[in-house]
Amino acid sequence: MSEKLLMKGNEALGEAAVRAGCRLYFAYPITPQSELPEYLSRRMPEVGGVFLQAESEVAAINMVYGASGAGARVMTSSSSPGISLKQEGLSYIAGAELPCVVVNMARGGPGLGSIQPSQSDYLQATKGGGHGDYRLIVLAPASVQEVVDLTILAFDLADKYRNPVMIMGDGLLGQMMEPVTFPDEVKKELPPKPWATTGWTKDRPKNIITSLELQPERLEEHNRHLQAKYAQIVREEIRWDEYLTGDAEVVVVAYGTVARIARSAVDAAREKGIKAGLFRPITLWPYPYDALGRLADAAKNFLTVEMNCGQMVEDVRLAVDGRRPVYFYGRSGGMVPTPEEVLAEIEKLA
Amino acid sequence: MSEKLLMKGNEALGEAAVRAGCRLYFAYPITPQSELPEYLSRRMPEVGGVFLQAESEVAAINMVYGASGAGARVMTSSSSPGISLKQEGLSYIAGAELPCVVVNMARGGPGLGSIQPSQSDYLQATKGGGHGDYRLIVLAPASVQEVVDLTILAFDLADKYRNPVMIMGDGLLGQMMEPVTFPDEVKKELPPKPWATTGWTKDRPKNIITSLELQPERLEEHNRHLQAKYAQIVREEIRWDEYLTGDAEVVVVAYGTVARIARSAVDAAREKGIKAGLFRPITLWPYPYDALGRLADAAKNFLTVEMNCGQMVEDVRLAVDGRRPVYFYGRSGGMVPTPEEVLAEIEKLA
Amino acid sequence: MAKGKVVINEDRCKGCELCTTVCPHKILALDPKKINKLGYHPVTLTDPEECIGCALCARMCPDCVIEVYRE
Amino acid sequence: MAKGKVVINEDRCKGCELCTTVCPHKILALDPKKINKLGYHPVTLTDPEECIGCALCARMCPDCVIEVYRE
Amino acid sequence: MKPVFTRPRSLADVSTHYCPGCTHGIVHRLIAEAIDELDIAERTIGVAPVGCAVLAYNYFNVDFQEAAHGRAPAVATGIKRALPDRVVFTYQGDGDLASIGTAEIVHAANRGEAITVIYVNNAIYGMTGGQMAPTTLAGQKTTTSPFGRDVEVCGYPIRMAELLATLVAPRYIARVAVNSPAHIQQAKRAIKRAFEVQVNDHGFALVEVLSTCPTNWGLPPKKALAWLEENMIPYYPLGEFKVPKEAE
Amino acid sequence: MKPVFTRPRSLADVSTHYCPGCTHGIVHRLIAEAIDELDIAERTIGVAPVGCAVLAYNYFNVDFQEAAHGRAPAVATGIKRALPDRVVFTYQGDGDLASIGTAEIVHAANRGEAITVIYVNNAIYGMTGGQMAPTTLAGQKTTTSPFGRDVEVCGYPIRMAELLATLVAPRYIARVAVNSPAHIQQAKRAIKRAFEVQVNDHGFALVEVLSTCPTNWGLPPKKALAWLEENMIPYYPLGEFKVPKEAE
Amino acid sequence: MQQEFIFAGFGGQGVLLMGQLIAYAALYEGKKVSWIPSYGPEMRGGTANCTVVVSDHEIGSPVVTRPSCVVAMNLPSLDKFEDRVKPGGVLVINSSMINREPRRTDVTVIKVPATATATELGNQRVANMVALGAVVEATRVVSVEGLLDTLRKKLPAHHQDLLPLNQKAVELGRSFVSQVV
Amino acid sequence: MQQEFIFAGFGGQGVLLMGQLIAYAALYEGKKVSWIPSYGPEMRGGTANCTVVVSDHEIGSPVVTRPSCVVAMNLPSLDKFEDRVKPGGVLVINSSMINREPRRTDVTVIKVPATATATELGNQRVANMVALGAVVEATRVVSVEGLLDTLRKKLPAHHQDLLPLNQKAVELGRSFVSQVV
Ligand SMILES: Cc1ncc(C[n+]2csc(CCOP(=O)(O)OP(=O)(O)O)c2C)c(N)n1
Ligand SMILES: Cc1ncc(C[n+]2csc(CCOP(=O)(O)OP(=O)(O)O)c2C)c(N)n1
Ligand code: SF4
Ligand code: SF4
Ligand code: SF4
Ligand code: SF4
Ligand code: SF4
Ligand code: SF4
Ligand SMILES: [Mg+2]
Ligand SMILES: [Mg+2]
Repeated sequence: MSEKLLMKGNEALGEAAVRAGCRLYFAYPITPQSELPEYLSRRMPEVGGVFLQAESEVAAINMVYGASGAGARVMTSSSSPGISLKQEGLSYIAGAELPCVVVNMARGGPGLGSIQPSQSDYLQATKGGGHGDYRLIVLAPASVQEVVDLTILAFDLADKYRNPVMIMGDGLLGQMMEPVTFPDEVKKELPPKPWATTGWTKDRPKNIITSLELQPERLEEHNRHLQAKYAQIVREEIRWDEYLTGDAEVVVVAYGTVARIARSAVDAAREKGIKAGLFRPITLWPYPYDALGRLADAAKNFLTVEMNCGQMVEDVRLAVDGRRPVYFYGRSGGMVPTPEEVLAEIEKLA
Repeated sequence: MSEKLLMKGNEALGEAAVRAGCRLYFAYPITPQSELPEYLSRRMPEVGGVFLQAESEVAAINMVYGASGAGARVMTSSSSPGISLKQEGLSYIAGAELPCVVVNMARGGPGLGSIQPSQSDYLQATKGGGHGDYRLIVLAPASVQEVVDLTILAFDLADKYRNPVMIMGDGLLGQMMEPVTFPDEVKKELPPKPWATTGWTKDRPKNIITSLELQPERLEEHNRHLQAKYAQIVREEIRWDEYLTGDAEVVVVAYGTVARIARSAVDAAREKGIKAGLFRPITLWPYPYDALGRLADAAKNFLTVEMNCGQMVEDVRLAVDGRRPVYFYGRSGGMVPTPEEVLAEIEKLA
Repeated sequence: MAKGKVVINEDRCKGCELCTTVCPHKILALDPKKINKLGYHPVTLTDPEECIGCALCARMCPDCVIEVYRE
Repeated sequence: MAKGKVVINEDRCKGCELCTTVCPHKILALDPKKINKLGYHPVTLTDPEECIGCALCARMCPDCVIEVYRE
Repeated sequence: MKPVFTRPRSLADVSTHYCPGCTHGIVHRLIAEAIDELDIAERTIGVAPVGCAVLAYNYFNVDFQEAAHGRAPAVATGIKRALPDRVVFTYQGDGDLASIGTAEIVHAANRGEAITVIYVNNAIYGMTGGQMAPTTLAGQKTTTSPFGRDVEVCGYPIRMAELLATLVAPRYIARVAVNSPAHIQQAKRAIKRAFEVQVNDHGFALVEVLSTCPTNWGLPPKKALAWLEENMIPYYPLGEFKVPKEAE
Repeated sequence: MKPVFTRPRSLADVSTHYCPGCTHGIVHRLIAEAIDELDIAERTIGVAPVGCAVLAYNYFNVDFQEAAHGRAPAVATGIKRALPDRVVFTYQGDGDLASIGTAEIVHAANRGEAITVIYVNNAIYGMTGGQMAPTTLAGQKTTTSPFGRDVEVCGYPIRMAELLATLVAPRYIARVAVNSPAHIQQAKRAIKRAFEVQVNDHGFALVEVLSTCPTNWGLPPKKALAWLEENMIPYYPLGEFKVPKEAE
Repeated sequence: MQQEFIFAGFGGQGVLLMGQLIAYAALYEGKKVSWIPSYGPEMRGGTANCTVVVSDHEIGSPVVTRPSCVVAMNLPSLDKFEDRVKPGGVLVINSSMINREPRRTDVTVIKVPATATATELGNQRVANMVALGAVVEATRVVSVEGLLDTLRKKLPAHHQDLLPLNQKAVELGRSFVSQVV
Repeated sequence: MQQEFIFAGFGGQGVLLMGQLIAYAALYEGKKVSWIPSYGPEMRGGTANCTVVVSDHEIGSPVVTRPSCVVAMNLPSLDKFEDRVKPGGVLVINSSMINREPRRTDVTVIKVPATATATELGNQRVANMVALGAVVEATRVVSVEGLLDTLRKKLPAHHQDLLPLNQKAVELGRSFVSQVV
C-alpha cells in the first residue's frame, strides 16, 4: 500500500480505476463529477490509456459497449440526468453481458434539479432504469477509501459476472477529501475474455456481441440464463456493514454518505442511553435482505434515512416483511440530513 | 357512444387520444407500436392537429415538453428501448409538472431483445426510470376498450395533476383487435392552463417552465410539493378490478393482457372446484396496496403472474406485508403465459 | 461452345429477377415449374450456349446465388 | 459643454473594464475607492466634459450598466 | 437630452449571474433589442439551454421554458407546433448545441422549423468549469484537454454554421462576434434578421455568436476580447452563410 | 474454366433474411469483397445497426457487435480505441445514421475516428414497416407520410454525405448506388477505398450507398432499381465529396 | 359458448382478413370477439396467422393454446397447428395446397379445395372466402347471412362489384361440408 | 477527541487551502480527517467555505452543523456561521475585514488582523496563514511543527522560496492568541 493521500472522491475513483487496470474511459462532463474526467484526462495518457470526452452521455455509454465488447476494462461516469440518458445503453450492456463500470455521483432531481448531493436515483439504479429484466450490481461507498476499494472490486465483479457494475455515490462523496491509500501494483493480469470481438483469428468460433434474440423462446432462454446469474450474485456478493446492531432496538438503515451521518447520530443516541444501531448496505443490489431481516427479531423498529423522499425504504420493508414497523426520514433536493436531525428521529422511536 | 368498431389497440389508442382533445403527437417508429404513429399520421391532419415524426425518442419527449409547456394536450409513444431513451425527458417533465401522455407498448428485453410482448418495464415505469423523486401515473389497460377509456382518462389525469401519465401496454394489446366504442363528442372544453408559456400578455406574471432550482432549500420545497401531490394521487386515483376474490383462497394478481389470461385460468380453476380469484391493478402507480392487502385475511396465498422475470411481485409482497406467502409465475422475452400454465400454478397452491 | 458457365445455387434464389434484367443475352428467367426451399421460383438459364460469362448477373444478384466461370 | 451624458448604474457594474477599452476618449475607469453591492469597483467617468455620447461604452457593456444621452 | 442608449424593455431589470466581462450579457441585450424593435415581446417564447445561460429565463421579460441539455430545438419545435403564430427562440451554448444536441439542431434546421436559434460559441463548457467543447480550438487548454486540444485524438473544432448551411430548409444562417462595438453592431443586425425571418418568412434562422468566457479561458475580460479576435475569428470566419432567397 | 465470379470468403454461406431483390444483399457482398481483397478479415470487426441489417452479424465471417439504434459510430469508436490496429466498420441504415444517430455520426466523423462507415440509404425505414425516413423524397408516400412527404411540414430529405463533407477530419466521403452493374462497380471501388483509408491513412471514411426497399416502396424489385435511378439519384448525386489529400 | 379459431397460411392468402371477417360477423351478431395476429420477425414473406375468439361472455385470454378450430391454408400451417386443435374440434384444410393426410383422428377434418375452387371462379384471391364458407358451415360460429352482410359492409366502395364473386366463393365453400359439427 | 472546523471567506482568500493544510497536518499526526468544500451555484466569485473534521476515531458525519471552531475571513462568513459555533467553541475572525463585534458570548473569540498582518509582510495572500497560526495556537488541533512540516511538503517545488514568508505568517498568527482553549 502506498502513502496516504488526501484526495477528492472523484479523483480517488479515477486513480483507483487506473490501478484496477481500466485503460479506457468515455464520459461527458457534468457537475458534481467533473473532477473525474478532468483527472483522467491527465492520468490516462500517462499510462497509455484512452481518455475520450464523448459528445453526449448516450455516446459515452455506447462507446463503453464497444470497448467492453472488444475486451477492455472500461468505465464511464456521470451524474443523475446523464445517467438517465444512459439507460438504453445500460440495458443493452446488461443484455449483451458486457462488463463495465458506471459511476453515478448523484445530484438533486428530478429534471435539471440542483447540483447538490442526493440519493434520489436509488430505485433507478436498483430496480428500474432501463427496459427489460436486468440488474446492475450497485456498490455504495461511504468514504473516499471505500470509493477506492469498491472501484477496484467493481472491475473485478464486472469481469467475473460479465455484468455492468454501478458505483453509486453523491456529490458530497465526489467532492469530499479524505485520506486514501492505493494498492501499489497496477493490475496487470486481467481475466481472459474469449468471448470478446478482438478480430476473428479462426482458432475460435466467430464472436458476436448482441442483445437481440428475435425468437422469443430463445430470448426467454437468455433471460433464464441472466436470472440464474443474478441468483448467483445474490448468493455470493451481498455486502453490508453493521454498527452496534447487536442489541439495537432502533436500527437505522442508511447507505453511502448518509450512513456516516447516521453513524454519528447512533453514537449520540448511545450517549443518551438509547440502544441504536446502524445497518449499512454496501451492495444496494444485491440487497442484504436476509441480514437486515435477521435484525427484526431483536429490534423494536427500523428507521430508514435517505437523501431522497423515500426509496430504499421499500427494500427495508421487503426485508422486514411486516414483522416490525419501518419508519423513514429523508431530506431531498440536495439538502443533507444532519446527525442532529437523525438523532431526533431516533429519539422519537426509542 | 358511437358504433362498435373492431380496432387494433394501437389504432384505438390513437383515436381515443384524438377524441380526448390531443392535437399534438410526436414520436419515433418502433415495433410493436408503429400502428399508432401510422394511424395518427392520417388522423391528425383531419382534425387540424399535428403529427410529427421526431428524429429520435429523445427529441420526441422533449417536443412533448415544449408543447405541453405551451398548454397543449400532447402525447408520445414508443416501446421499451425507446422508452428508456425518454427517461431524462420524463424526469424533466415530472419535475416541471407538465401534463402529457406517454405510451409504452412494451416488448421483450433487455437491450434490443425481441419485438414480442412483454411486461418487463414494470419497475421502470413505476419506480425507477429517470433520476430523482418523481412518479408517473401508470395505467394498465387489459382490453382494447379499456385502452380507449384509460387513454381518455389519462389526458384528464395529466391535466388535473400536471403530471405525466403512462399507458403501459404490450405488443399483444397493441396488435390485438377487439370491439370498441368511442365517446361521440370530441373534447372541446379543456382545462385552463394559466401557467403555460403561451406568450406573455402582461395580464399575468411571466410564465416560466423549469425543473431547475439551484438552491437546495427551494428544490427540497419543490420536492415536498411534488410528494404532497403524489400523496393526493394515491388517495384519489387508485383503480383496480377484482374477479371472484370474495371467497378466494388463491388470489392471482396480474395486470394488462396477462390479467385476461389469468382470468381464464381462474375460471378453469373454479370449474375444478378451486377457490381462485383475480386481483387486477389498473393503476400500476399508484398501486392498490390496501385493496390487495385486505385480501390477505381470507386468502391462503397469492400468485403473481407476469410477462417478465418477477417485477410487480415486489409490490404484491409490499401489499401483503408478510402475512401470506406470495408466489410468482412468469414468462419472459416475448413468451406469453397460457391459461393452462397459470392453472397449473394455481393447482399447486390450492 | 458457350464462352461462359453459370452455376446457380437454386436453393438460395429468391426469384427477384434482378439478374434477368441485366443479362445482356436475356438468357435468365424464373423457372415457373420449380419451387425451392424458400418457396420461390428459382432462376434458370434458358440458353446456356449463349452465356458469355460476363458475370453481370452474378454482380447484380443480392443473394450471391450465381457463380460464373469462363474459359 | 459635453455633447454626451452617461448614466452609470453603479450597483450593477462588475468592474470588467470592457467599456473602458472602447471609449474613444478614454474617460471611463474603475473607481478604486468604491466597492458596490456586488463587491466590485464600479466604473466611473473621469472627465464628463469629454463625453461625446457615442454610446460605444454602453454597447460594449455586458451588464447594461450604462445609459447614454445626447443633445 | 435625447436617449442614445437605454436598457431594452425586454431585458429584465436585474443583475445577471454571469461573470464580469462575460459577453453572454451582450448577446442577451441584442436579443432584447431585436424583440423590442420588432415589437413581439408579447408573443415571444424563449427556450433556455443547460449551460451558463440556464437562468436566461430570469433575464428576459418574455415567457420562457428551460430545456434539457441540448434539447432546446426539440422543445422549441414542440412550442412552435403548438402555437404556430408565436415567435419562438432558443439560446444555446456550444456544448449544448454542437455536442449533446447535435441531432436536435440538425433536424430542427432540416425541418425548417420556424424558430430562431441564437448559438453562443465560446469554445468551452462555461457552466461546468471549463471542459473542452467540440468548438475548442486546436491546442487550446481546458480542464479536459490539459495538454491542449489534440486534433488527432479528438478532432477539429466544429463549424456548425457551415455544416447547417448545407441543408435546404434553413433560411438564414450567419456567424457574428461580440468582441468589439463594430462586431456588436453586425451581430445586432444578424440577430434581428434571424427574428425577422421567423416572423415574416416562417423560416428557420440561426446566428452563431462568437463569445468570450474570461473565467474559463483564464483571461481578464479585456484580454478575452482580443483572444477571441486573434484566435477564434480566423478559424470561425464571420459572415452570412445562408440568406433568404429574395435577398441573395 | 476459370472463375469470373465466386462468393467472397468473408460472406457467410447462408441465406439472408432480406426480402427478394433487396439490395442490402449487394452491399453486403461488396463489403465482403473489399475485406477479402485487402485480406483483413482476421482483424476486422463489424458493427451492425438496428434496421433491416440488424442481423448483418450472421452474414459476415468476421467478429461483430450489434449496436443500439443509431449508436454504431459510438460503438465502433469504443472498439477502435480499445484495439487501434484492428479494422472497424459500421453498417447503418438511413434511419439509423441520419435520424436517431445524427449526433454520433457527426462526431465520429468530426473526431476523424479511424473507422469505415457504410451508410445504406433506401429512403425509408425498412425494418419497422416503411415509415418515413429523413431521407424519404419529397412527395414520397410512406406509412407515416400517407399523403406524401410534405417538405413544409417535415423538411427536405437530408444529404448526409454533403453535410459530413463540411467537416475537416474525414478523409473519404462518397455516394454510390447499387441499382445497376455499372453503379455496382463504382460502389465496389468506393467501398474498398473506404477500407483502404482506414487501413493506410488511419482516417474516417464513409460511403453512402443508395439502395432499394422493394417491399416498402411497394414495387417489384426490378421496378425498384428504376425508381432509384429516376428519383433518388437526381436528388442524391453520386460522386466523391472528399478524397484523401494526396489523391485530390 | 366460446369458440376459438386459428387461421393460418401464406402471407398473401388473406388469412388475417378471414379472421377479421369472422370477428366482425360475430360482433354484429352480438358476440364478444377478439382477434390477434402473430407478428414477428417472420412476418415478411413467410407464414401468417391470427387467432380469433368468439364468445357469449367476456373473453379472458385472447391467446389460445388449444383452439376449437384450425384453418390451415397451406402445408406449413398444417404442420404447425394440427396438434393444437382441441380434441373434438374442427380442422379445415385447403386440400389444393396440402397433399398429405392429417394425422389427427380425434377431430373433424374438413377438406376444402379452396385454391382450386377459387381459380375456377377466376380469382385465386377468393380462396380464403371458399374456406370461410366451410368454416361457417361447419362451426356455425356465425350465420351465413351474417358473414355475407359483413362482407358487404367491409368491402370498400370501389370493390363492391366483387361481392357476387365472394358470395359465390362462400357458397361453394359451404358445399364441401357434409356435416355440421 | 474530535474537532470540527469551518473555514469561510471570499473565493480568493485561500480558505479551501487552509482546510486542506489542517487536514493534511492532522493526517500526518495520525488523526482521522475529512474535508468537504461547499460547492454550488454561488461558487463563482462569491463566498467559499470548507468543513474539516479531525478526530482520533473513525469519522461519522463529514457534514457538521455545530463546529467546534469557525474561522471567518470576511463579514458575510461571520454573518453566516457565527451562530453555528458550538457553545464553548472557538470563533476566529479576520478583524482586518470584519468591523463588527461578534454577538456570541458563549464562545472564545479570537480576533486576528490577518489581512493587515499579511499586507505588512508584503503579501496579502498569506492572510490565511496568519489565521491558521491562530487556529493552531488556539485549538491545538495539530502542532505548529506539524503545520509547518505540512506546508513544506505541500508547497510546490517552484514555490519553496515562499516557505519563510509563510512560516513568519503562521508565527505572527499565533502571537494574537493569548489563551489556549
Ligand atoms: C444531460 C446533461 N449532461 C451534462 C450536463 C452538465 N452540463 C451543464 S452545462 C454543460 C455545458 C455547458 O457548455 P455550453 O453549452 O458551451 O454553455 P456555456 O456554459 O459555455 O455557455 C454541461 C456539460 C447536464 N446538465 N445535463
Ligand atoms: C431506440 C430505438 N428506436 C426505434 C427502434 C425501431 N427501429 C428499428 S429499425 C428502425 C429504422 C430502420 O430504418 P433504417 O435505419 O433506414 O434501416 P433499413 O431497415 O431501412 O435498412 C427503427 C426505427 C429501435 N429498435 N430502437
Ligand atoms: S454471365 Fe452474363 S451472359 Fe451469362 S447469364 Fe450471366 S449475365 Fe447472362
Ligand atoms: S438475382 Fe439472384 S435471387 Fe434474384 S432471381 Fe436472380 S439469382 Fe435469384
Ligand atoms: S458615450 Fe462614448 S465618449 Fe462617452 S463615455 Fe461612453 S464611450 Fe466614452
Ligand atoms: S463594461 Fe459594464 S460592467 Fe464592465 S466595467 Fe464597464 S460598466 Fe462595469
Ligand atoms: S463561466 Fe464563462 S461563459 Fe459562464 S458566465 Fe463565466 S465567463 Fe461567462
Ligand atoms: S424491408 Fe426493405 S430494406 Fe428491409 S429487407 Fe425488405 S426490401 Fe430490404
Ligand atoms: Mg460554451
Ligand atoms: Mg432505411
